[in-house]
Formats: sequence, structure tokens, C-alpha cells
Amino acid sequence: MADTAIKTFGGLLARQGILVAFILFMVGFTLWNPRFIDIDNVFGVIRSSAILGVMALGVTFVVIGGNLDLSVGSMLSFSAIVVLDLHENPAFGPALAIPAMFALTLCLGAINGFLVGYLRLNSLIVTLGMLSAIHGLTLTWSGGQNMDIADQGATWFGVFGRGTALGIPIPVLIFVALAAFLGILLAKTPFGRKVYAVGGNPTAATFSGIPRARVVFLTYLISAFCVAVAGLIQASRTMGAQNTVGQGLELEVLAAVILGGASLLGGSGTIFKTVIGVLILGFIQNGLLLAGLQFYVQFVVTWIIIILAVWLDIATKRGKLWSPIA
Amino acid sequence: MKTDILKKLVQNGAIWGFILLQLVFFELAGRYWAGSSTTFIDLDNLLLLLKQSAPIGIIAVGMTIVMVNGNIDLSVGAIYALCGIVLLDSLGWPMMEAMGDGAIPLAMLIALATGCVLGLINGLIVWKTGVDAFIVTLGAMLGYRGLVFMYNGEQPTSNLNWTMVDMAEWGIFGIQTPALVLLFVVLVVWLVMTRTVHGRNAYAIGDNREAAVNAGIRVGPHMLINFAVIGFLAALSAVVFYSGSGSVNPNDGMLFELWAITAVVLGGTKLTGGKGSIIGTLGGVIAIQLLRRGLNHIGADTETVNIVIGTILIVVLLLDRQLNRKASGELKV
Amino acid sequence: TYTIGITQNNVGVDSYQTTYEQAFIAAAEANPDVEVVVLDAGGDVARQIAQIQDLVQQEVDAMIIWPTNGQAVIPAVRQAHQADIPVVITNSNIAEEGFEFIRSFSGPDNVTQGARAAEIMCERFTAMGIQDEAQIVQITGQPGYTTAIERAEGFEERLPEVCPNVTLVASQPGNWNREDSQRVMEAFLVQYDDIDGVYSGDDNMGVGALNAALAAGRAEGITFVGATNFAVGYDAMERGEYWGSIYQSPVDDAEAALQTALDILAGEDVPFLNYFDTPKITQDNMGEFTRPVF
Amino acid sequence: MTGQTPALRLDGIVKDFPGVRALDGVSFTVMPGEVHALMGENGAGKSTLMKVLGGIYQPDAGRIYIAERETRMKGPLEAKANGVMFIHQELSLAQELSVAENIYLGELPRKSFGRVDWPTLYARTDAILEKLRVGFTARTRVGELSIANQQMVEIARALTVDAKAVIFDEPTASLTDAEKVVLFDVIADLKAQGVGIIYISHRMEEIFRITDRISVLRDGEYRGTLDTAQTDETEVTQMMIGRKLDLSRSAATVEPGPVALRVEGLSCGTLFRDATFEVREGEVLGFYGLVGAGRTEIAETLFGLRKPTAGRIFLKGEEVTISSPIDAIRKGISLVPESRKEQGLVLGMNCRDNITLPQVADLTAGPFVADGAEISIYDQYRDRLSIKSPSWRTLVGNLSGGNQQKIVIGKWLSMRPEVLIVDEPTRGIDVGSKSEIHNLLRDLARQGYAVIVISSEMPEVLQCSDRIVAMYNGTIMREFTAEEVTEDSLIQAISGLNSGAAA
Ligand SMILES: Nc1ncnc2c1ncn2[C@@H]1O[C@H](COP(=O)(O)OP(=O)(O)OP(=O)(O)O)[C@@H](O)[C@H]1O
Ligand SMILES: Nc1ncnc2c1ncn2[C@@H]1O[C@H](COP(=O)(O)OP(=O)(O)OP(=O)(O)O)[C@@H](O)[C@H]1O
Ligand SMILES: [Mg+2]
Ligand SMILES: [Mg+2]
Repeated sequence: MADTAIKTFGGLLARQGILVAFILFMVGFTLWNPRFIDIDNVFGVIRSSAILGVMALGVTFVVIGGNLDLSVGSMLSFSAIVVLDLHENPAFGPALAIPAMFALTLCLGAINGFLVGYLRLNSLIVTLGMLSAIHGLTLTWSGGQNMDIADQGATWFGVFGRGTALGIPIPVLIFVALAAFLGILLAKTPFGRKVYAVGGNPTAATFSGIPRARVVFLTYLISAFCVAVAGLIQASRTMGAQNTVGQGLELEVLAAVILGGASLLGGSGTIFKTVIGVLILGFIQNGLLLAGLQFYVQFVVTWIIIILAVWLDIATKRGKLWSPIA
Repeated sequence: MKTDILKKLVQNGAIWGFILLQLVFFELAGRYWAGSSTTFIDLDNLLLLLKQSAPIGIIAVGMTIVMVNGNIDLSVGAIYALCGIVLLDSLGWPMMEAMGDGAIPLAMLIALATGCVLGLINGLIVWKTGVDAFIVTLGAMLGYRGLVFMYNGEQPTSNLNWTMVDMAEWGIFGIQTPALVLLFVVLVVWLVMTRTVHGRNAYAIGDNREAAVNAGIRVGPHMLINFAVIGFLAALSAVVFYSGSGSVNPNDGMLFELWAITAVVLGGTKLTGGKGSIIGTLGGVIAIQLLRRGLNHIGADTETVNIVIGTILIVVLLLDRQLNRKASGELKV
Repeated sequence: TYTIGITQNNVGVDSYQTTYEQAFIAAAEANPDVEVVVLDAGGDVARQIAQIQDLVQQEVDAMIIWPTNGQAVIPAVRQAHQADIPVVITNSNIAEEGFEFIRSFSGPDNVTQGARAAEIMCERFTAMGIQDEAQIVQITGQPGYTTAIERAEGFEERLPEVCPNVTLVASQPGNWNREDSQRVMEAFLVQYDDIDGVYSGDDNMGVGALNAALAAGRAEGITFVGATNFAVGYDAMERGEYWGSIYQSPVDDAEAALQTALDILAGEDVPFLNYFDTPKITQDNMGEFTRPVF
Repeated sequence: MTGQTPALRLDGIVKDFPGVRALDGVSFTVMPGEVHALMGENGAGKSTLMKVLGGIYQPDAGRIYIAERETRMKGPLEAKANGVMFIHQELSLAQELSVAENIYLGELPRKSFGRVDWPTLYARTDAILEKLRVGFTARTRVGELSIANQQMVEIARALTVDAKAVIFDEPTASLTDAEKVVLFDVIADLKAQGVGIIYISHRMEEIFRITDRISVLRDGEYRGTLDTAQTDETEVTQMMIGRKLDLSRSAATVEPGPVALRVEGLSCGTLFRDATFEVREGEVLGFYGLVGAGRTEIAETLFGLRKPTAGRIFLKGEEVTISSPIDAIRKGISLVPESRKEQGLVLGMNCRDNITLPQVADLTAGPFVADGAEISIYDQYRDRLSIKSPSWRTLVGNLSGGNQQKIVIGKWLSMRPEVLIVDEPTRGIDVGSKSEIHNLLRDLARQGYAVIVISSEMPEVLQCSDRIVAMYNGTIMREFTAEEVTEDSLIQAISGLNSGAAA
């Protein structure tokens, strides 16, 4: 009995090193400050991680498909600015602003997808270029001004960022629902399988009759869709946005995805692990804030935790602590 | 044979062709469109360009080595800032202050050593834990930045030493110190990468890690050295830049890594390793710097600059692909 | 005609800087004797130094700099000075070592602004009768920027002078970013059961903190004070949710800088420190001010 | 021989991988000046044993003796230092580096300051290349070489040091006859110098041509050593697979049906020109030619991977254009590609997912992939092709080379195509499975499939085909029927000697 329990735990450790790292880490912080595990705080962390998290879900698809997406941060600024601006436009109002924003953001994703998928351009450079170009586009749209909802009381727009249902914040619900949906899409459907194949070996995928370009294209559309959702939450949460709200998020998102164990070479990773990655980052930030540490101490601790977590993950997989590299 | 050479020239020369194109375009656009009174193609202007390319350029050279080796370093921006702080702060230590200007070379050495150590830490973690360099240096990007802030809180670290500024602004034939250092670094690293055993092994490791291991190349130490070198070069870049500016913002150097990588890739280095050229990287750095200055020259505003730079990056990639297109009947994979 | 070059800190990062740029260009266009070269450093010191060098190379008649780092630009400013180009510093000043190379500073006094914010906060606490027990938190701007540092400095120095028993329990940066500040405030709210006041480096962040408090249902008892009165802050004041701020107009800021440069070119005497006034604004006196345009 | 000290002795080597014991107490001795064959089915543990010897894997138990001195191979470097050279089964080259740098990988000659001594490097390399009679130089970039020539670069490494023992792991899998002759000369030279040679191959004729003794592994266990001179194929095979093997060709019992695929004047740039041929249902058409003759390119064109520059393709009498592999699959064409690692497999995916990859979109229950259907396809082809894998969850990258190849074949067989093209189908496959695959191909034809077999092995085309197309340098030289073909006429046709005598 105890024996099997140990065995199961050993197996879990080997397969889900990152999950174990997460649990250890949560226990550690809770011992330090019991408030950490307070239900309000937990919801608070998940709620504020939701934006990063939703973006990371999309980027997981792109990364498993063997590419990068560095444009998500500046795309987030774009979608938030656009939805707010259209919201204030009497011709649109919230009901039209949201679909219009989704359409425009998906167009940007389609550009990424077209360039990387169909034209086969290097995704790092393409999305870096798009990072810059979309920022320019956002500035042009807003004229460089912050966007705000003038009469916050008169709109239901805030529900996406501030509302709750059954006592659970709506952003948390969106994040969980989207994670479940995309998790199933990736793990259980033919499309998901194709994403893994294209990321794992694009040539072999082509030889197997998988439309490589279209699959890559779709991963970027998914990524853009997630950014649009995140942008909606963001805009609704703050009821206003600067042109730079998403700046720098691209690397944080990537860190979460990688921390979850997706390989940058493509072909591996799961939505579940990405969620863990997001939560680890969210709880590190929150835990250190609660511990009253300076934000730069957070940086250093995040560094150490990222490396320890990934190390633990791969060390359990290979069954050895140290790398065999000579 | 002849067409082969021509093809190679076109392939490797794409970036230089692009630079030439930019020069001509900005000269003409500046004169006839923006009505600028100054010329763009002008020796002083080009020398200034080279000088301004130095901070990113020196780092990009290091990035080329690491990328050829099959790794990447995202922490260079933070190393750059941290070494800048070490340089300026160490000048203010009582012992060093007592030495007067004689402390300058010592401070520079301390800063360079710091860079090496930071690079070594990255390299050691990559080697010993087997965690991917992308993750290790992504973490270090945060961690080292944290150290930058710890050093002096959120305040800039300043120490304006006019002797050092004069050194940075010194030059011969109008080529100022930063440009000289950049050219020197390019030359030395080019020699190392093309002529030495270490350089060739770095290519082999990046090209086919398993083959290198099978052949008995000790992959770890080579990676370690290369991380130390990029740490050193990031520090050198900091020394060159901060001796001329005298003050470090704690968030200086952010995004340097991305621009350095962009320059390296534009210069023809493969992201997956095994292929790349230092000279190409120099071209990539100059091309990007030229683009920025050119856009300023013709009076483009912030949003236009952003849009154009983004678009150009993609267009260059597209052109490069067109130029390097395989023969007809290519395998459609 | 005169050619005047300006290199700005980071256009587009917030409405203030954008409005400043627009106002500057508008002012220059209104004056037939001026041509301007407008550059943006994008917050990057290295790029700003390069731009100063470029302007020297282009032999502009005068140069206006909104420094990204008040120390780092000094050697570049010296180059301009050596090339006999008069330099005006705008919005946030450079360090004293550089004063000999510039002709004038034109902008707000950020230390005073911080001090005034402390006074607003203290007056409010006194009116509420909690000046001896209040606990406050601070959300600062982008770490490393002069404006952020000076405002925090002014606030932290002045507060104990006026309200010695108020404690500043925590300070975290909000990076001039409403979302960041909202996140920081959420954590503060979990961490501290008793928060009586929030000082933010600008209203944009202040409104982020306000949003967090509203969401947690704790906004009622908290006094929010900011700086650089943004339209959102003004509106929140009007609704009675936000207490006070410092009124600072980017249009005044831009026009003052251009005028200073023109005065210098015209050979007039200009004061070395050319501060424009930035008054306190609170719910009590906001009627005296128009709603900010940014 | 018994009086000599062995060049190499392995004693009780055990090696475990998660889920498999790859080696189970293997002992094995190589004398100096001996060519010692190591044989066994796919997955028997040959490559693993050699990797233990080469320092790439650490054994879980057992000892290694070199010249009767116990030695621990901590890594490839120690192996090399102890005089053990290893020519790997899978190409182990840096594509962007020159031939010389690859041959001396890990031990480039040095000058002061760590500089590479280029003149010495090139001089030494040229000397080796001369011995190998190859058509490229020391400075050529390896990526520009054909697979066969890359294999020669790999082989050249054996000549760089004074080795005590050299391991060749399936060196001939992608060599042509001309290069094989060179390789055998090299081996003879080494042998004359008293080097102990371990030679792994699935090709019996080679084994009997060059080796002195044969050791056999089965399921990671040592089965015994035979004297080559005193044994024959049957005995070796029986030792390997534990039963007798029927090597006879299964006769075609059906009359060929209507034409399934007809190609008229198909050309693709300079790769191949004016190819005209047809294949009927119930028939196996063989393509034979030297490496680079353009057979693979024809197959790729038929599979929609290349755009033809001229010519027409008819499927069941109807003209079609095939624009992509998706298109080809939809029209009933399957291609088993020639390079399993690059084109055939996603190494990071498990066995089941690889096999069902081309049809995953059809194996659905509602919007989801149907797990059960997938596993039953896997089980079916595992049994049919006797794929040796711990479970369907095993990553394909962890299978032995031959079993990987079987996965690729299974993947395309399970598509039940009308036209099945197989390109070098048995590269790296053991004799038992090889004849199984040959018979399988013939069975498929009997069931009404049209099969095209591309191969560089003459016995294979002879064994399988009803008709044989001989190619030389991008053109079809001649077509033979199974009855009229002789080895000589085939060799003549593929060397472009009698271009006049078209059938
Ligand atoms: N890295 C690995 N991880 C897990 N299992 C492995 C690994 N390498 C080999 N194996 C397993 O060990 C067994 C022996 O494999 P090996 O490659 O030695 O076979 P082989 O005799 O060389 O076959 P072939 O003739 O097909 O090359 C196989 O069952 C294989 O699946
Ligand atoms: N000299 C060469 N330079 C570059 N690529 C080559 C060269 N020779 C062959 N190739 C390519 O390498 C791949 C494998 O070549 P290989 O020599 O194995 O030919 P093959 O496919 O066996 O010959 P066939 O075309 O007759 O089937 C082919 O796609 C071929 O086009
Ligand atoms: Mg093998
Ligand atoms: Mg072939």
C-alpha cells in the first residue's frame, strides 16, 4: 500500500516535475506567510495572472508548433486601446466594439501566421518586427493618448475584468474555461496532433500530408484570439489603457510557457503545464510582494525559482541531477 | 564555378546591398522629400554611425558566438547595465579615488571581470544542469536586473569622470574610440571563429551537438568559454559606452538582447546554430542603426518609425529568402 | 529662420508626453520663424545620446532635451556646448555637473510636487482627524527616471515634516502603468488591513490603485493623492472617489520650453531655472481648473 | 588465433533503458587483424553494445578489456584515446563544416594560440580521401554531399588514428556498389595492419564476403559465435531469429489488372527527364539505378512534393495533377520516403501517433481523436511487421533503426493506398524482417494494390518486382520483365552503357 503510494509519487515526480516544484513552492510560501493561501489572495493572484495566462495559452500553441510569438505584448496594447476607443464611439458601443476588436486583432494574427506559415519567414524576427509595427499602429490609432471609458457607471463592459459569478472572478472563469477548451483542442483533437507533428518535424509532417503552413497559420490565429481575450479583460479591468500596457509581456509570457516545460524547438509542451507555469510566476510575484520584499528582490528570486523548477523538471526526467554534458 | 561565386556573393552580400540601398534612399528622400538641408552620405556622418553602432554591435558580436554555438543569451542587457554600474561605482571607492585617474584602467578591468563572471555563471548553469540556455538566460535577465537595482535602489549610478569621457571621445582620422573598439572586436572574434580550434569546435557543436559529443569534443567547456566571452563583450560594451556617458539608469540595456539577436539573424546567422558570420553581424548592426538614423533624418515621427522598422525587418527577411531561393523543382517541404 | 532640435524622452508611453509633443509641434508651426527637428529617444539613454550627436552634426541653432537620465546626457550636452549650440533642458532637469553646459531648464519642479502631494495628504488626514495613526502606501513611477525619483523624494521628505505620525508602510513601483499599479495595490490590500492613503507618482497609476480598492470594496476609507492631473484623475475626483493631485499642463510645459529656446536665440536674458507653476488640485478647489485634455 | 591477446574483450555487459533491457550479459571478443561480424535482428542490441564500447553509454554491469587491460570508457574521448574508433549507424556529421573538419572533428591539428593548422589538416585529409577514391575534396562543405558521400566522410574517420579496433555500424546502408568496394578495400587494409574490426550489417552477402567470424545477438543476449568459413546463411539466420527463414520468392498468382498509374514524359528540371512508365493493379514495379539516378525525385514528384516541368500523370486512366502530399494521399498514393529520420518520423512522438499521423483527421469520434481505433491500428501493424517496441507510448526516437523503419512502412500501409511507392524500404532492416517486407509487398500486389519499389539493392528489386525499370542519370534506360532480366543486363542498363537497347 505505502509502497504503491511511493511508486505513484515517484512516477508523478518523473512526469510532472514542474507540478511538484509548484507544490513545494506553495508550501514554502504558506509557511512563511499564511495569508498567502488565503482564498481571497489565491483568487486575486489567479485573477491578476489571468491576462498573462490567457496569452500564454495561445503562445503555447505557437511554441509547440515550432515558432515564437514576440508580438503578443504589443498586440495586447493594440486590442485594449482599440476596444476602448470603439466603446467610446457612439456608433459602436460595447456590443459592437468587442467583435470589431476581435476581428482586427485576428487580422494581426493572420499577418503573423501568413508570414511565418505560408512564407516561411523566421518567426523570431517576424514577430519582433510585428512587435514594433503594431506598437506604431496602436500609437497611430490612439494618437498617443491614453484611452479611458468616461462614464464607467453606465456600461456593462466592466464585467469581463471586474465581475464575479458564483463568487468567482470572471477573469478566472474565462481563464479556466479557455484553458480547458484549448487543452482539449491540443490534446484530444486531430488539429492538436498536427500541431505537435509540425513542431516536432515539419518535413516529416509535410511528407505525412499535413498542411504545415495552415497549421502554423492557425496557431498564430489562436494566439491572436487569446490576446484579444486578454485585451478585453485588461481593458475591462482598468476601464482604460495606455499604449504600452502590454510592453514587455511577451517575454513574461514566454517564460511562463517555457517554465511549464514546452520546448522552444517545438513539438512538446501541454496546456496544463503552461497553466502551472503561469501560476508559478503569478504566485512568485504575489508571494514576494506579501513578504514585503522590494520588487528587485523578486527579480532575483524569480530567476532562482525558474532555474530550480526547470532543473528539477528535467533532472527527474533523466533520473540524474547533473547534466551528462561533458 | 563562376556562378557559384556570384551566388555566394549575392547571398552573403544581401545585408551590405541593403545598407547601400538605405544610404541612397535616405540621401534622396532627405533631400527631395523632407527638404533636409544636410547630406546623409557624408564621411563624418558615417563615422558617427559606426560609433553609435558600437554598444549593440559589440554585444551582437558576442551573441553571434553564442548563437553559432547553438545557444542564446538573453541576459546581455542586464549584464551590460550591471557592468556599467560596477565601472562607475568602483571609481568612487575610497581606495580608487585615492589613485586619481590611474584608477580608470583598474575600474575598467573590474567591470570586464564582472562581465566574465556573470557570463560564466550562465555558462556553468547551462553546462551543469542541462537546462536550455534560453531559459537560463531568460532567468538571468531578471536576476541580473534585480542585482542592478539592488546596487543602488532605483537611483541612477553616476560618476562623471571627464578624463574617461575624453578617452571615449578620443579618435584618429575621425574614428572615435567606440568605433575603434567595435572594429577591433570584430576583427579578433572573426579570427577566433574562423581560425582557431575553439572557433571551429563552436561551429561543430552548434551544427550537430551529438556528432560533436561522439567525436569527443568536450561540449561543456566550449559553451562555458563562449558564455564568458559574451559576458566579457557585454562588459566591454558597457565600458565603452558608460565611460562616455558617466551614468547608468537601472533599466538601461533593456531590449538590447532582442536588437542584438535581430542584428545577428539579419547578418545571416542561423538561430539554431552551426552557421553564421561575424562580418555579417557587423552588417546587421549597421543596417539597423542606419535605419533608425535615416528615419530621423527624414523626420519620421514615433509611430512611423515603429511601423517602418517593423516592416523593414520583415521585408529584409523576405528579400533574403528570395535571393537564396533554391533552384526550380525544389522539394516543397 | 531658426532650426531647433528636440529629443524627447518617450513619446507614446503616456498621454502627457504625447500631448507635450503635439503642443510643441503646434507651437512651432504657429511661428513662421521656427523649424523643428523632433526626435524621440523611446526611453533609451543610448538612443538619446546618439540623437544629441546627430543634432550637433546637423548644426541646429538650438537644442531642447527631455533627458532620459539626468546624468548620462551630460557628456553629449558638452559636445553640443562645444559646438556652440545652446541647450535647453525640459521637464526634468539634468544633474548639476552639467549646468555649465546648458543655458536654461524649463519645466515643473518635481521635488516640490512631491512635497505638495504630502501636504495635500496631510491636510486631508488632519481634516479627518486621523493624522496620528494613518498608514499610507506609495506607488512610484518607472524606477530610475528622474521624475519618479524626485517626486518620491519630495514626498518622503515633506511628509514627516507636516505629519510626523503618519507612517509610510510600503512603496513599490507601478512603472507609470495603470495595470501594474492596480496589481501592486491588490497585493497591498491583502497585505495590510489598514490603509488610509495612497500616494501615486501620477494620476494614471493612482486610478489603477483606486480601481483595485474599488474592486476590493475598500475605496471608501482611502485618500488617493496623485500627481500630474490626468483626465481620468480629474473625473474620479469629480465622482468623489479620488482626493487630490498636482495640476501640470503638458501644453504649458512644451510652450515654455520652446519659448525659452527662442528667447535665448533672440539674445534675451532667461532665468536659469525656469519653473512653471504646478498648483495643488483637490476635490475642494477643482472647479478652478479645466478638465485636462490628456 | 587463440594464442594472441584479443584486441578487445567485452565481458557480461548489461544495459537497461526505461522499459527494456537492451543488453543482458553480453560477452564478446575481437582478435587483432580480425573482421568480426555482429549480427542480430532489429533491436537486438547491436548498436547499444557498440555505444557502450564507444563510451557513449555507460554499462550497468560488465567489463571492457582492451588488449586484456580493463578499461573504463567514460566518454567518446576515452574510447578514442584507447584506440577504439566508431563509425556510427546514423550519420554523425556537422553539415556546415568542411569535409576535413568533419573527419578530424574533435582533434583538429593545432598551432600556437590554439590556431588550426590548416595546411596539415588539408594534407592529411587529402591523403585519406585519395585512399577512398572519392570525388570530393577536403574543403567541400559536407552539406553539399550526397548521403552516400557523407557516409564516406564518416568512414574516413576510421583512418585518422592508429586504431586498435574499429567499429562499423551498418556502413553500407546507403552506399552504392562502387563505394562498397572502396570500403572493403579499406577494411582489408586495416585488417592487414592488425586492427580488430567489428562489422555490423544486415546484408548476408557482405558478411560472407569480408568477415572472419560472426557473433549473434538476440533480444540483448549473446547467442554464440560462428566461423564464417564453416557456416552458411541458414544457420546464421536461425541463430538470429530462432527459426528457419523461407527466403524463396512468393509467386505472383494474380494476373495484373487495369493500369493504376501511368506516367507520360514526366520531367522535373534536370533531376529527371521524359519518364514514361505504367504500373498495373496487382503488380510490383521495381526501380533500379545508382544513387542520384533520379528515382527518388520521380517518387517525390508523384507524391506532389515537386512540381513537374513537363509530362502527364494518369490515375486509373484519368489525367490528374498532384499538387501536394495531401492531394496525393487523397488520390490514393502513399510514399515511404527514403530518409526515415528527416522525412518519415516525428522522433519526439510516440509509436502510435507516428503510425496514424496521415489519417489522424479521419480517426475521430466526434471532434476527438479516437484512441481505441488508433491503438488497434498500431497493434495490427506491430504484429504484421513484428515491430519491437515496449509499448505504443514509446517515443519513436528510442527505437532501434530498423524498428523505426518498420514504423514508417506501417504508417503508409495502414493508409491502404491504391498506389504504394516505397523508397529504399529495407534500409537497415534485418534479414528476417526484410524477407517479410518483401513478401508483404508482393501480398499487397496480390490484393490488387499497385506497388512501386525503389531500391539500390539488386537482390531486393529482383526479389520483389514483376517488372523492373532501370534508370541512369535522370532517364529511364530500359524496362525488364521479371523473366528476361539478368544481373548483367541490369548493371549495363544502369551504368548507361547500352543506351540503344531500350525494351
Ligand atoms: N536511448 C534509448 N532509450 C530507450 N531505449 C533504447 C534507447 N536506445 C536503444 N533502445 C532500445 O534498445 C534496444 C536495442 O537497440 P539497438 O539500437 O541497440 O538495436 P540494433 O541491434 O542496433 O538494431 P538495428 O539493427 O535496428 O539497428 C531496442 O529495443 C531499442 O528500442
Ligand atoms: N551532390 C549533391 N549535392 C546536393 N544534393 C545532392 C547531391 N547528390 C544527391 N543529393 C540529394 O540528396 C538526396 C539523397 O541523395 P542520394 O545520393 O541518396 O540519392 P538517391 O535518392 O538515393 O538517388 P535516386 O534519386 O536515384 O533515388 C536527394 O534528394 C538528392 O537530390
Ligand atoms: Mg543499430
Ligand atoms: Mg533514393
